[in-house]
Amino acid sequence: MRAVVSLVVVLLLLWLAVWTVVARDAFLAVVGFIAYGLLLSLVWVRLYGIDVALIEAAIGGGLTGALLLGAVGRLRGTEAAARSERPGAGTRAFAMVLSLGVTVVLVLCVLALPEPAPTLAPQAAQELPATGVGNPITGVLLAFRALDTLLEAIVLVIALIGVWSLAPDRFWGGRPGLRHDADPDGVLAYFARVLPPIGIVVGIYLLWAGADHPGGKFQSATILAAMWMLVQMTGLADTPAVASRWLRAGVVVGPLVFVAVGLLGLWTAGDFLGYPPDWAKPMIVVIEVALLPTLVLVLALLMNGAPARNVKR
Amino acid sequence: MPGRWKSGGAMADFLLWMAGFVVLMVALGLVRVARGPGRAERMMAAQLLGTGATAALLLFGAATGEAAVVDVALTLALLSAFASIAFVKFAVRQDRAPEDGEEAG
Amino acid sequence: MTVETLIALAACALVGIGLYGLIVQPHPLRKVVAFNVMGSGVFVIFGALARRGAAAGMLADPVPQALLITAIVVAFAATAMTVALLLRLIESTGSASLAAEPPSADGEAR
Amino acid sequence: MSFVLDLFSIVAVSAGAVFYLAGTVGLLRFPDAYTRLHALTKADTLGMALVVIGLMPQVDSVLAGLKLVLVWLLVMLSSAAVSQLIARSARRRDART
Amino acid sequence: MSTEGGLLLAAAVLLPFTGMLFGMLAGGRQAQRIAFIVMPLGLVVAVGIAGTWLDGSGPVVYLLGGWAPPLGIALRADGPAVAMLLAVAGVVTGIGVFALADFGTPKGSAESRAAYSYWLLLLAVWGSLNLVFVSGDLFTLYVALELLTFAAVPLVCLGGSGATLRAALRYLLFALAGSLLYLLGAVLVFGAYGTLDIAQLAQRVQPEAASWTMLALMTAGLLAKTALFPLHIWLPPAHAGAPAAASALLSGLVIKGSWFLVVRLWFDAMPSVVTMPAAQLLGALGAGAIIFGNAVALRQARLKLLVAYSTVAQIGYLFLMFPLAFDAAAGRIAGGLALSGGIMQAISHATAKSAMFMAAGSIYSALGHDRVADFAGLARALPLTVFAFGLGGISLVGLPPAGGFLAKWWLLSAAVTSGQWWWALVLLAGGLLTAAYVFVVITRALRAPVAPLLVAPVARYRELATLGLALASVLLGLLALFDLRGLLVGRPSVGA
Repeated sequence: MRAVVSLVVVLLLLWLAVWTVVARDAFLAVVGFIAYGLLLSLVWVRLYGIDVALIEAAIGGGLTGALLLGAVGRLRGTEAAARSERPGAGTRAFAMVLSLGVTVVLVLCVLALPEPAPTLAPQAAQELPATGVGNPITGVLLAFRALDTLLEAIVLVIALIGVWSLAPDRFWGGRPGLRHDADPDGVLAYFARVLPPIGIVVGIYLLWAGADHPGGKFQSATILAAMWMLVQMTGLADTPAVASRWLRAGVVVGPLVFVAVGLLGLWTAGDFLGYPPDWAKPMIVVIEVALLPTLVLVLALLMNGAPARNVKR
Repeated sequence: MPGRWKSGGAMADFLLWMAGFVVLMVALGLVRVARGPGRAERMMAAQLLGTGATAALLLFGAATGEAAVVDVALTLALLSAFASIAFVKFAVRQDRAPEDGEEAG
Repeated sequence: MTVETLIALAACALVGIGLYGLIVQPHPLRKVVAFNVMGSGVFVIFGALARRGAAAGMLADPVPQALLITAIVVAFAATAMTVALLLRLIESTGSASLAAEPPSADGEAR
Repeated sequence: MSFVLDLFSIVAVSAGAVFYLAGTVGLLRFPDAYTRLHALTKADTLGMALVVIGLMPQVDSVLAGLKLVLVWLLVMLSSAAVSQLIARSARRRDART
Repeated sequence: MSTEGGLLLAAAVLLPFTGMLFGMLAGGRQAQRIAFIVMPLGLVVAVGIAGTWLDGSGPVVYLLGGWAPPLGIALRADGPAVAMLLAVAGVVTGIGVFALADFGTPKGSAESRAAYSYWLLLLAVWGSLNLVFVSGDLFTLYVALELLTFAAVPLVCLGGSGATLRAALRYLLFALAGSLLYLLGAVLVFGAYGTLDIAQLAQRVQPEAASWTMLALMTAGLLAKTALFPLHIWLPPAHAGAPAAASALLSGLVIKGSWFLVVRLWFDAMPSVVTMPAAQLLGALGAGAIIFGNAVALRQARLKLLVAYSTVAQIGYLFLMFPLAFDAAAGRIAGGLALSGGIMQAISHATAKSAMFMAAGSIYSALGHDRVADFAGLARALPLTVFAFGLGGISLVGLPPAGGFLAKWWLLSAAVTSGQWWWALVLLAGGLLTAAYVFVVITRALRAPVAPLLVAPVARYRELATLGLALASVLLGLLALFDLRGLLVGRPSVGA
């Protein structure tokens, strides 16, 4: 009985995926993708991945959707030109066969997976008390596999350097993205004044909850980044210039503090990225708090794109 | 925050069905996006999408018994509001400058 | 068939659908969207595996779920970089075509 | 008591679902942007409100209840802002043609 | 358990990244200065790891935070990893010195976009490559692949022209799709074997259809990133269009990252899954790359494109070792001579190709063009640079005593001992074709000019850095005097 509802959700998901891929223009594809992202968070809830559902709801439907929509608005007729490049029937048939083949092979692979499934849950449960946090996912992200999380923060910083490096030379040091004018109607501006305080409260709450319950810095940072974007998009505040020293400090503070706490662990616990007993939780909290500005700034700045304007003098 | 929804058994089944129903309704609304004719309709469908998904998520969460799903719904409500604004800005920009998509609205 | 398996199998199809779009759609923006669909397929497979690994009082294996958070954020960064590059390309050349042109025409080399 | 509360939940959530149905049917069948908008806002505000009210008896903490209300407030807020913008956009379009 | 000195592995990864973060913060001239502080430190760390590895009896291991796999992450360095760490540290330093001419920020001048980005991305590429070499975890390796992509793609279009932006976008899409396929394989590995740790996987993996699929998915993704024929189409425009200091990095080092990961998977993670036909297929693709790349390189009129197509061909050699390493008697892939040859090929190509791209860059900036047909008189104008180009060519062709010679000698010996003589033919044919285009370039440069050649001055340190790398490539062959082969692969990285 219950499976029927899941089946409906799954079928809708597949329909939306097909829609996104074959839609006749980029706008429809992106709208389909946003809907797809919303539906996907339902799937994550069904898979008992609440932490993942949180990040999917925030990134999949929200940030990525807004990013792609903004891009669609700036395609300038390249879509029509691309239509003439549509591959012929041969290529399409080849792609169809290849995709079907990959799907079938994957299906067989998934069906061949061992039963009972191998799992690290018992080990994680056993070691979790040593980390002092109650949310096993936070334990994995900041203790067992802390290196991945540190590297991820570095990935984001590198991506930001890469995006910035795309600026035309004359705009280097300037502000990223387009200028957003304040909305003459005032509705948007009103909205942008009311929503961010709520968002900030929710974001901070998720950061605080993340130690012991679903939530954490990534989810929190995404919401805060969206709120900042909202303020920018409605023209209430301008994007900071990339030459700004405080902006750069905010971007690098997370990974640098992470490395510093790792070295502290080396000194006190004998292992780089290790934690001495009793001190694990405070050290983890320090890392989470330090990562927050990095994540908020980088996520929002990645959406803004390369510097495209000079700072007004 | 910790703890579970009280609902269980038949109630959970009912909520699950309702969630599935709302999802289906919202998905049908998408057809309006494809048909248009104007940006207004598309914006409406986007709005329906966000709130519908939020409602479905609440029902779904109540059915599965995970209390933290409310947080997901909260996130979804916030971010879909954000996406709606992006959407509106996109549409307004297209309205104002039908030829040149470059100008920010 | 359990619901997890059902979702995992659908996710396999998502990978296929995304791959098809990645090959067939000529416009880079459409490729990015297809890439995201394909990526989410991979993620959902991983999520279904995590759910299969429920044990020790946990409703799912936390290790893959934590890795998924990392992967989703990285995928967002990838999308942002592609979009930035695409917009810069359009701004600079007025075209989004990826079709090769004779690179010798370019005097960029130093 | 529990039975009464469950019955209340069922009635409220079902009513909410009906509003979603109405919203979608309206969006698909109504002739112009303004009437469609009318249908949409019913689903948005009333549908969501009924779902939230219906779920109220099912939560076990004050915080969770507060968060439910917050979700509803957020939806109300964005619905109000967005529908106003949509109406303006539609009016601009009609004025032009 | 972590071994003595294992912490150095974490240092090798995090030192360049930390430098990058500080450089990003400080900006301007400081970014470059920090890069030049990190380079010697990184060299010291690499040498330290090599020393530690020589003193010990197995791979150098470090468990981060003291958490053991499968829950935690292990860093490991075996012979090939140590060799690559050293080579990359050396090549990065050479390229860094060369890049001062293009991306140096003179005292007192404002921060410029290209310079700022270049130095930060140089450090980012270095850290990512080190991570690829020492990581023992499939997911961390995925993050490393993405790190490498995000650092490498912007390097392609630092110049900012439309053509390079297009090349960069193509590269990015290929790389992202490749990473995703890799991740898909890794996900299935976790689902089947419950671990992402390479050493544990090697013990648990079963030769069955599902494992074969996982390996195939991961390999396919990595081949797209490595630009192995026929997935090479993104490479020539990207590598030829980038500024020379970036091309040297991309062509010499970046492609080795995803290639090294294929080696890890086939030799260390899932050796029992590899079958003879699969290895032969990989070899055949390599052979196709050698013939195709060299033939196209021969037809190029522009030096940078010629060198880029030569990279397409040289990648082929890196894959010839897979069939040669297959032990038909035991029915599984094993290290030995072929693996040593492959690693040596990677190192000698890294040094030689960087030097050749740097030489091409100097020639371009001296002449204002890089049309091979108009090179007459070049040897007299830029003797050091042309000499360095020739030395690099010698290594690519495989003449003694170059590193390329040693690599090909080992590969040939492996071909003979395993009775796979057809690969020996490919090796020889490839060498001849390579000799042909190197010869064309050198003879053009040696010709007397019709009119006196006008050249812009090229900084001496720039030429010396090029020559240094080229010499290193040629002198690598002298390592044959030591028992290098045993050192490269003598100790298993996996298992007891």
